[in-house]
Amino acid sequence: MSGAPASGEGDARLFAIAPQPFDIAPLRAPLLHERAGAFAAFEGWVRDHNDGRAVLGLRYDAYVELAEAEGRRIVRAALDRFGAIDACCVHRVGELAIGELAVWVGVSAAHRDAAFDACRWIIDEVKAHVPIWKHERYADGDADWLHPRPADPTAPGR
Amino acid sequence: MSGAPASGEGDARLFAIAPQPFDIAPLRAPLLHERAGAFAAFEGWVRDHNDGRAVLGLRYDAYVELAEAEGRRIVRAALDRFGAIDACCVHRVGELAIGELAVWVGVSAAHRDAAFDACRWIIDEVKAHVPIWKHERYADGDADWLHPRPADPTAPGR
Amino acid sequence: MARVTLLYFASLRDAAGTGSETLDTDAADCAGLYEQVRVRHGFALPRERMRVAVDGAFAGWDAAPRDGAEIAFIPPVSGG
Amino acid sequence: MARVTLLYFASLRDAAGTGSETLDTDAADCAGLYEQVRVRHGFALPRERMRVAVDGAFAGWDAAPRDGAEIAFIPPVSGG
Repeated sequence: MSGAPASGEGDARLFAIAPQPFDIAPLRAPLLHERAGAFAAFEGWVRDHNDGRAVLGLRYDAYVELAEAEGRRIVRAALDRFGAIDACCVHRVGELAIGELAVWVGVSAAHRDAAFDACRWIIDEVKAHVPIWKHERYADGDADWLHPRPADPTAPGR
Repeated sequence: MSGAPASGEGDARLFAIAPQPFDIAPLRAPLLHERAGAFAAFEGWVRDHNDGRAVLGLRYDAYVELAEAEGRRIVRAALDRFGAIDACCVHRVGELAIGELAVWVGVSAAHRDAAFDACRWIIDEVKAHVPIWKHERYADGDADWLHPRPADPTAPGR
Repeated sequence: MARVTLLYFASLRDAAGTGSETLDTDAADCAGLYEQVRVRHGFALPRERMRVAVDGAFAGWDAAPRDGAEIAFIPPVSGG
Repeated sequence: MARVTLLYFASLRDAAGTGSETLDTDAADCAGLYEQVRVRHGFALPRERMRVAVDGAFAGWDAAPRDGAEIAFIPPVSGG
């Protein structure tokens, strides 16, 4: 039931691709350090609509090897950049139904500024750079891979 | 084990004072609406230090009636202001040990901008306006109520 | 004279030695009432750093203490 | 000539009908190699919107296809 990265594997626990639904609790627990006063988390769920179209479900594809390397680079950079204490991000791949968890980010820090800023930065960077692709099936029978243009204001997930 | 506000009580479920440790899962679950694509959460934990002093534990006092009215006003205002879908905030009172959860905020929205912004705004407003007071016990034997000045850069919890 | 119930929290509760007390006051407004109890209990916080609530809602310092009112002096908050 | 393994994801995988293929190429760089397979499989995405990775790390389009290399063409990403 868990695609969670195990603790104590160095950078490996910072980011993981999960081929199956995963539990949040074992990802959050290792981030609760005694010197941490703040924790910020983000969850991306499969919405029932995107850009005005009704969505039935979706599938994520990933270049797993590169995605995990990029994801770990991003989370490590966020810890350094914002002075956060610990962080973890897990992204699902495979078939997802409406309401399923697609991505989770958690960040602990001494204070809330660092926790919020690092959490926001990680999800933005993951969405912008990690080689994962979303395939949406629409209620009108259409289906497509989303390959957004960088400055596209209708890009998914904004 | 739960000081969680029950669902379906109108504004009462938006904010609550919890005299005992509370579980996050039953607070988060009602926020998972099908049209929500994003969820942001904040947790405040009892740190082992504050402003350079080692902290052994703390106690929160609250004017419960006014705190719950103010908290509900803040969460409702955040939903309106940021166009978020749903939100909830629970704040502990009583004796807390290092690592215990002091406050939880969760916000769901269609997109992550609204979820992050509303979550951050709620915790900032709660810290600034809700009548709750922290009493810290320090390792050096001292103990005190925190009554920060508005512009004090060493104010707790920044 | 108005008979009011005062609520004390945090450092005010410690200084007063109680969370509430009922007293008769001739203060014209809540500002004057706070000065009376501040002197009596030795509260360290000046009124400028406080807020006042009447019957469970924030109020202005110029509000008159009504008979039967529940008045709370709110020190600077530190939740979160 | 270099024998390389190409990885395809998302719309490229659909268009190519496979997630990977091994081929011999005389392309001088990854840019030329992408043009070759783009024409052959009818990929809709121009190279300007793509990135390239060699052996599991992002690389420049001017990298030469080495014999035995694993080369992935990365369409615009849409995780999250």
